[in-house]
Amino acid sequence: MIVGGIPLGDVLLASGALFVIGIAGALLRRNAISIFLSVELMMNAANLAVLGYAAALHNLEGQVVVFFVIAIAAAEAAVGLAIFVALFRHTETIDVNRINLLKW
Amino acid sequence: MTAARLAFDAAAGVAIIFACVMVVHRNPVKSVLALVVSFFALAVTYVLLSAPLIAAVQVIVYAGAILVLFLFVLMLLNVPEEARRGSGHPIQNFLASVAIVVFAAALLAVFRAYGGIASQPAGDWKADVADVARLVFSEHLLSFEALSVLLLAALVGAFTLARRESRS
Amino acid sequence: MTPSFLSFGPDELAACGPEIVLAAAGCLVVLLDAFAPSSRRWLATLSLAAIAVSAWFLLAAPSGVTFSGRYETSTLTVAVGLFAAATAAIAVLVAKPYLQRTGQERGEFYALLLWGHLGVSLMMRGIDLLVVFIGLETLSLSFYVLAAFFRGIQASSEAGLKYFLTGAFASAFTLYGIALLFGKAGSVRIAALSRPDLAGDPLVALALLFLLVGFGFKMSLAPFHAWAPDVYQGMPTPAVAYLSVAPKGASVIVLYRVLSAVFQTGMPDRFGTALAALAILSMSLGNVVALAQRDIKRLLAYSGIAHMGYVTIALAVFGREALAAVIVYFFAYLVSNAGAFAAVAALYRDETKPHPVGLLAGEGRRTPFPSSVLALCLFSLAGIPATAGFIGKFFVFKAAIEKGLYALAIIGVINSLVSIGYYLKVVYVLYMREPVGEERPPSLSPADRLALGICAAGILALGVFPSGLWDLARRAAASLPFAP
Amino acid sequence: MRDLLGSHLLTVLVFLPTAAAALLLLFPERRAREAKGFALAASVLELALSLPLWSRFDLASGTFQFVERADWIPSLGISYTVGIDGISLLLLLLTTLLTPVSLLYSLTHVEKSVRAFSIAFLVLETGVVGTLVALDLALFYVFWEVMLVPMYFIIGIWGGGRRIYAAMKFFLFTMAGSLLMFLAILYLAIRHRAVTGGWSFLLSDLARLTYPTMAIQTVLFLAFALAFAIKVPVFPLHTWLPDAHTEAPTAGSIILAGILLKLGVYGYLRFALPLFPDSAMRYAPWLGVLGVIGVIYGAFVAYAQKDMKRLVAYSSVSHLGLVVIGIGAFTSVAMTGSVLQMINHGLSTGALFLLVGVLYERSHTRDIADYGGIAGVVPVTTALFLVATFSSIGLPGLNGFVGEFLILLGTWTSPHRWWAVAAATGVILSAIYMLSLVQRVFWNPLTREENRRLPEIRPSELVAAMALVALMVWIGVRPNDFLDRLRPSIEEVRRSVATRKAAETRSVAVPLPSEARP
Amino acid sequence: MTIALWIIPALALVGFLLCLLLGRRLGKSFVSAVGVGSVGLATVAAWMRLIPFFRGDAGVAVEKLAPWISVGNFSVDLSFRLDPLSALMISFVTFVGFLIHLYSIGYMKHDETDAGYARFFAYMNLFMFSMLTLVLANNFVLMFVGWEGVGLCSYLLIGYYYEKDFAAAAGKKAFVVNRIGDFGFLLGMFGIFSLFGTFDFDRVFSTAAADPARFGRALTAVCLLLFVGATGKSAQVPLHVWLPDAMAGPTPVSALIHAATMVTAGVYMVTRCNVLFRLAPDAMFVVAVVGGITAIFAAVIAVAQTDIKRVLAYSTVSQLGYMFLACGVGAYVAGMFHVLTHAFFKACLFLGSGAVIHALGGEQDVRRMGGLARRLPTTYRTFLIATLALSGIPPLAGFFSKDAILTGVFAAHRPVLFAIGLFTAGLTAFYMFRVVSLTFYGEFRGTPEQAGHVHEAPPTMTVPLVVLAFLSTVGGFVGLPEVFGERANRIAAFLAPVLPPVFFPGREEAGHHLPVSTEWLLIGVSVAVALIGLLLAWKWYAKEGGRPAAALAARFPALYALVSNKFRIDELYDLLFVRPFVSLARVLWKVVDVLIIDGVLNAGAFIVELVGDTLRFLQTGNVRNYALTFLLGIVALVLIVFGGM
Repeated sequence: MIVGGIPLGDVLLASGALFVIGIAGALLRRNAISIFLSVELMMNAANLAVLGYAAALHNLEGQVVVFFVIAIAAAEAAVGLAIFVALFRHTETIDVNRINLLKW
Repeated sequence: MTAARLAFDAAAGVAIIFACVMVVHRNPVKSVLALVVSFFALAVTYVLLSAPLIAAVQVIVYAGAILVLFLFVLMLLNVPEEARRGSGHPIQNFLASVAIVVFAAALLAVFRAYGGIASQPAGDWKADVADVARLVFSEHLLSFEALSVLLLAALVGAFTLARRESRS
Repeated sequence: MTPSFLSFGPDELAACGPEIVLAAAGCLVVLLDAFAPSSRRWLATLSLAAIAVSAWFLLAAPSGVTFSGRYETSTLTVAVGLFAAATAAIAVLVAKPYLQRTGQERGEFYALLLWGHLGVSLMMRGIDLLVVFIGLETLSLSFYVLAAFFRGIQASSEAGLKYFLTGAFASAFTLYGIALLFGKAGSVRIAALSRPDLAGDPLVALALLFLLVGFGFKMSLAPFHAWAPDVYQGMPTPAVAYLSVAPKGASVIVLYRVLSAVFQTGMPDRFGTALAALAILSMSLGNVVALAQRDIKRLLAYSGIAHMGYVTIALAVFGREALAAVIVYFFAYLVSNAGAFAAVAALYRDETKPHPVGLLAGEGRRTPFPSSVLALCLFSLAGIPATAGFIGKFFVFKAAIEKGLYALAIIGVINSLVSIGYYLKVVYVLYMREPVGEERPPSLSPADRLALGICAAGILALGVFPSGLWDLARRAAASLPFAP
Repeated sequence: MRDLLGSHLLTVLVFLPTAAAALLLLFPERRAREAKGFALAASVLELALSLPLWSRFDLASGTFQFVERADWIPSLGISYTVGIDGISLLLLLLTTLLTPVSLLYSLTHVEKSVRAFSIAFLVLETGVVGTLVALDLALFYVFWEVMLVPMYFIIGIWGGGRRIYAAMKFFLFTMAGSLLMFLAILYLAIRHRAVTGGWSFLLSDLARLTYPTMAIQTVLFLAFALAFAIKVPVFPLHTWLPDAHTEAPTAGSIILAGILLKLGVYGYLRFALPLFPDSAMRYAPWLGVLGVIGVIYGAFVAYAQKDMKRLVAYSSVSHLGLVVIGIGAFTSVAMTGSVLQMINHGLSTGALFLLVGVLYERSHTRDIADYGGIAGVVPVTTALFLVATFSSIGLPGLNGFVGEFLILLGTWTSPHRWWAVAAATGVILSAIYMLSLVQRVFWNPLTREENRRLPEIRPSELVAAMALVALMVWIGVRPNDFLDRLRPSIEEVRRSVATRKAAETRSVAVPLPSEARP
Repeated sequence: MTIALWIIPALALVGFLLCLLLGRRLGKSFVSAVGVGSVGLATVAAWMRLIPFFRGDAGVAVEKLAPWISVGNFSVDLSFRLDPLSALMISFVTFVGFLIHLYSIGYMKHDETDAGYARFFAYMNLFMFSMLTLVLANNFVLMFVGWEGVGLCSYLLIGYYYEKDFAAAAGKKAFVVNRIGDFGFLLGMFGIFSLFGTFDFDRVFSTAAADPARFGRALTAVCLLLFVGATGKSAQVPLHVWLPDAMAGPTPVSALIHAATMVTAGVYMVTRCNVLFRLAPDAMFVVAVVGGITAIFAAVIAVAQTDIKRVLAYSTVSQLGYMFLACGVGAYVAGMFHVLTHAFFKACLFLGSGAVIHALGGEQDVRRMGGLARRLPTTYRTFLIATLALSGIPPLAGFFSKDAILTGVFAAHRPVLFAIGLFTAGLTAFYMFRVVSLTFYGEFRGTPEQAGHVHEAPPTMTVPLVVLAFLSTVGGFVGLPEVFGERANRIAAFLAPVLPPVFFPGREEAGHHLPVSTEWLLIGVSVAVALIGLLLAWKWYAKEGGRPAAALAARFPALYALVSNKFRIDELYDLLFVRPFVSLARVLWKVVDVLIIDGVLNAGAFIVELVGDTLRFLQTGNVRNYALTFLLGIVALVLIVFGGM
């Protein structure tokens, strides 16, 4: 039982659910951007878990971690989108099913 | 069943639902928007978990900056809606579903059984933004500096890739 | 303990001196490239200097823990730091002529390489999961970009995309693992994990698995290996030379740090089994599939997968001797694998095309030096005695047998027998086939010669006089807390 | 210098060839003749330097002589320890002899990238010599494996039609054997540490180990035995040999058959026996049986061959089978005979390959059917070939007889009398296949016109061959010069086994074959 | 001063080396000088050592040259032995050998190149060396050296005309068959070593004689093994097949090696080991039987041969059988005596046939000869004398030795063998005189140009003929039967020292003391039989031109075919041994080696590659699949770690 009576269990449950949904997205979506969105979702799930624990432990470090993670996510997004654009210049698509020049 | 918990569950529920929407919706633009909503809901849960600063950052950076960037790129590349047909090999999808279910089961089972923490600190707790800041600049100074390098790298990298071919 | 605001003393400065040098050098390179194009041909030299200086700072840094227990300077960090620095140096040496040939000599390349190297250094020295994660991401972001560095070539961009997507996916797992560990330990300090009650906690175990897969991905450990062949194939070879060596070492070190912190009293059997399974899968898959490869960069990728299998044996053995073995193994792997990629970079004329092994036909007589170095590297990778590769295998298998893991050892040697199959295939193409076409290879630049020479010398030196390295590795391993 | 040759002679012998090879790297690629000459000179110098071993060898002692010791990996007790006893002495001299012989032969034959060829040969010599003098198992293993690489290149680059397949087969076979031995070596060292608390890879230390159970000892023994059996090669593991020998260039075949095969038996004598006396004794019968099979099988298959080199190659299987029998019989007479027979086989088969090469280089065919009746055209070659043939089929007065006789006699006096009977059929079989080879190649009507113009053997080749013939006669007439050097060492080996067995309490007692005393 | 024994063979060896190394350059005259000279010197040296013996005042001389092989409890020396037995052997080996070398000069001179000529004499000298070593050896191993050495030389000399494929084949055949014998000899030697712990004749025989009861059946086995060796070397059934083919060599070779000396080595060896054999009665019986069978078997074949040299070859086989018959019944003296006389007349016959062939320019078929008596007087006379000697007509040499053998057989109470011996004697006379008749009597049946070309041989060839004929005449007097008095049989007395009495339980030594009347009877019978055969042959072939024989052959065509085809033994062996050997070799190579062993290995390699080639396609290039494998990996790990919980 943590701040304001929110059980840690709920937090973890939500976090886990989001994480799994993210995984599902990453596996089932076809265009690169959607896949990356799913990954972002997974990272948020992690953040939620951290904050949940931080609250439960009365530990500020968690918030610091999340703070950094969000920044990292932003940076990742920038690079990722840049890569998408660069690739799109060649393939005119970001559908990963059609991006398999390198294989076998 | 406190109000806080109700609120949390509601927000989390919204986040989860819209996350699902994001995953299942074949139109990327709409799935981005769904994700925006999901992140807003998460921001709410952050507040409830007494992390106002993070909530703010979540809204501004994530929902604000990043996802807008996504939308922007989507428009730029005008990514088409995913065709219903042939979204990957059936075996792929089948295995994926099975794996996801098993994984989810395992994850949630472990959470339910062992998610708890050893010693619950007593008393109420209020996170102060100033403390967070102090922590960032004292104990996590190194991470902070490192992060700056990371951002720089990302910046230069993005710039390297995205700018028009000049040479060769 | 909350130190005062901006607690940054001389100790801290000394500790993160190497990283500062790298970061600054990176900026300098970018700026010079942007505003003084004429200085472009000095960038490589500058980067080399930076790497050298940072390595020197690393040696100079007083050992101890700084940044309020989040950063370490020890024999271990020195050893692995030198290992990474050497890799980076070779990569830069290879990069210069390579980029010149392709007309792509841009400062960003060196800058990103330096920053990626910085990330590796953070991973290896950080005793704080957040630092490690940031290091990991710095490394990843830089190399996502380097993978896609040839914007004009679709393969390169595709490599970037694949690396990015899979990498992000993997680091999400890493992050989740870190989150759970934080939840259990109440801190992201690795030291905090060494609480007796955590060793048996299933959630911790799960978290460790997440870290394992996250870093296993960086190690290109089967089944988290799938990205490696494609990425290596599309990525500029010098970058591969670095990516295929240093980050793997860093990841293993991190894993060892975490595991040794959690499992103070030895690793649970189930975990050992999991690691053994990974090892066997990785060795077997890597070697067997490598037999079927036509492109040398893919072939080397699979060989790398197999080698990480051998390393994982040492991880499964889990002990001080094993860690020492890992360190030796990575030094050997550095000279062999980086050398191989350096030779590939020197041997193939057209970087924009794939690198079929067949193109090397008869090079042994056309371009003796790089060919012979490549052959030497391959023999070393195959673990023929008197080469570094043998020494690496020697210590790993020794550790395994000491621990009584005979089955692993036997599977390991059988695998290295299989591996000989494809290594010798390349050697055979090099020396026992008639040359195809009349195109002359590019004249070897001094940088290439230097890089190849260093690797060859390293292979033989380590292979013949491994004693010093072994002692260093053991002292390094001593700085981790293991059950006596 | 004096001191170097005085107290570090073996080290000099081990590394001189490599040093020469390193110098060769400085030669420009196109100065082929000079490179050849230099390599030859180096190998001759090596031979000259190895002769003092013969003269300064202490006939009285069966223990190791010329011993040198230096730390290599102190923290693991791995040391550079070398020394020789009578067995290694003879094989060492055989090596230092055959290498210049092969190079001398190659003077006029190798054209393609000569420098590399010479380098490969010198490195190979280092590997072989090192293997023969190493007394530390780690050191031994290193040299043992190092040999493969140059041989792989020699077969693969300068070999015949199916050289790639042959080279690969050679490499993989040998590797397959030695990798398990590698693990076994590690186990031994670790066991030694567990028992004594200190690291050591020294043969002398590890040979004092006892094993927890017979099963473990057996497994380790088999790991060693497999490696050596493949090298020898013992019957079902022999199929790499015909391909390797046939496809290798003549010089390579000489070294392969002359030396490399011996290292299998050598390793068995030097390491497998002292380390695992019980298992060795328990499995000696199997060894003998395989040897018998090898003798007869090899002879039969040799007879069926249409390719000269293949025929000689299979004859090696047969001869080495005899050697293996001698080892399995484990009487001092038989074992001495085996070691001597290794030398003999090195000389005779070396000579045979050389002369086959002489013919091949002139008519570019190894097919027996392409010859016939050339005795009149190339009388000297014929004469030499006949001598080599008679040496290899064990005609008294030449070396082959002494070895064969000792092995058979010693085996006869061992418990396994019937091996001798079965192996003695080799006396008949070898005559059959070798003489039909002689008949089909040198005798019979001269059918092919082009053979009328077959050039006679060149002086360089003649010198190379004569050196071998001279030794054949020497050993045949004065075998004691060699046996005197072997006797104590063989006794030492047998004693080590015997004493170890006496010491072994928990081990199952397997009686040593006793000499039949009248 | 006395010449060291080793000098004797050494001289021949020197000759060999000189001819081999210098012969081609220095030409025929040099070769003749060296080749014949060396043997001459050896003869002189040998006889200088022999004189004391024939003065009767010499004991056994054993001279050790040097230790040869010594390992552990085994050691043999290069040591030589001169005792009555070896004295007897070298006496005629050297002398006859010398004569034949002399003869060879004339025979080989004109139809050979310098190289070939040198080769011939080199081999001949090498043979002399080996033969003398064999005879003079003081232990089994050294004896084996000579034993194999003579085999080698016969191989080389049979294959002397190497470009004739039948010659090459014959050489190989001879060597291989000999090797089969040597196989037995070798094992026999091993047996001796494990029984006596040494190879020295003295120690072996003394040990054996000292304690006869000790060895029992083992000794029988050893003797049989040794006898296998003798069978091979002396062309006894069933290993006789090589000798007739050996006639492919030059005639002097046939005379020296395949008649006079080498082939008798078996007899010599058995006699040398008489102590052992006498301790093994069963073995001796086998020897006798084999000898008897061979004698009659070869004689029968000889009757139907048309090649003059083949007839002589089979007669040699038959006579060797006689000798073994003698040894088998314990009449070793008779055996050796026959060896001696046989050496004379058989050498003479071969050289004579050589002269004939030489005269007819290589013609060997008696059906194309005839009437040569007038054209080749010397040859004819010597040939006739030798024939009569061989047929056992008194007082020629053959008569005495053959009679001694028959007497011995009779005395040993072996009636069947005696009958066989007697019948063989008759056959011998028959086929020999058949040859004489066909060759020298009647009309010449050859081609005209042969007729024109016929001429008597040069002196180098005729002189040996005469000498040998003389010896065949008088040679027998060294061994007069005892009816001429106690001391008459000098050779018996001479050999007595090497035939020590051995006493062993069970059987009494076969004493040769028959009543005088019986002896006379035996003599008479044998002479009668010989005369009958002789006259029959003369009547059929000389007077009636072979018509009766033809008629007989026509009456029993199958039988005749069988006999004239040497009972198809070669074909039989080809069917039983050669073909199976060849096909087995093929099978082992193609099936076991290539198909099974390599097949399995290559299949293994192939499978691994196949697996690799299949797994390779898991690498689809599609990121989603990679993510999937990733997740599957995690799930697997989770299951491993949390499997039980």
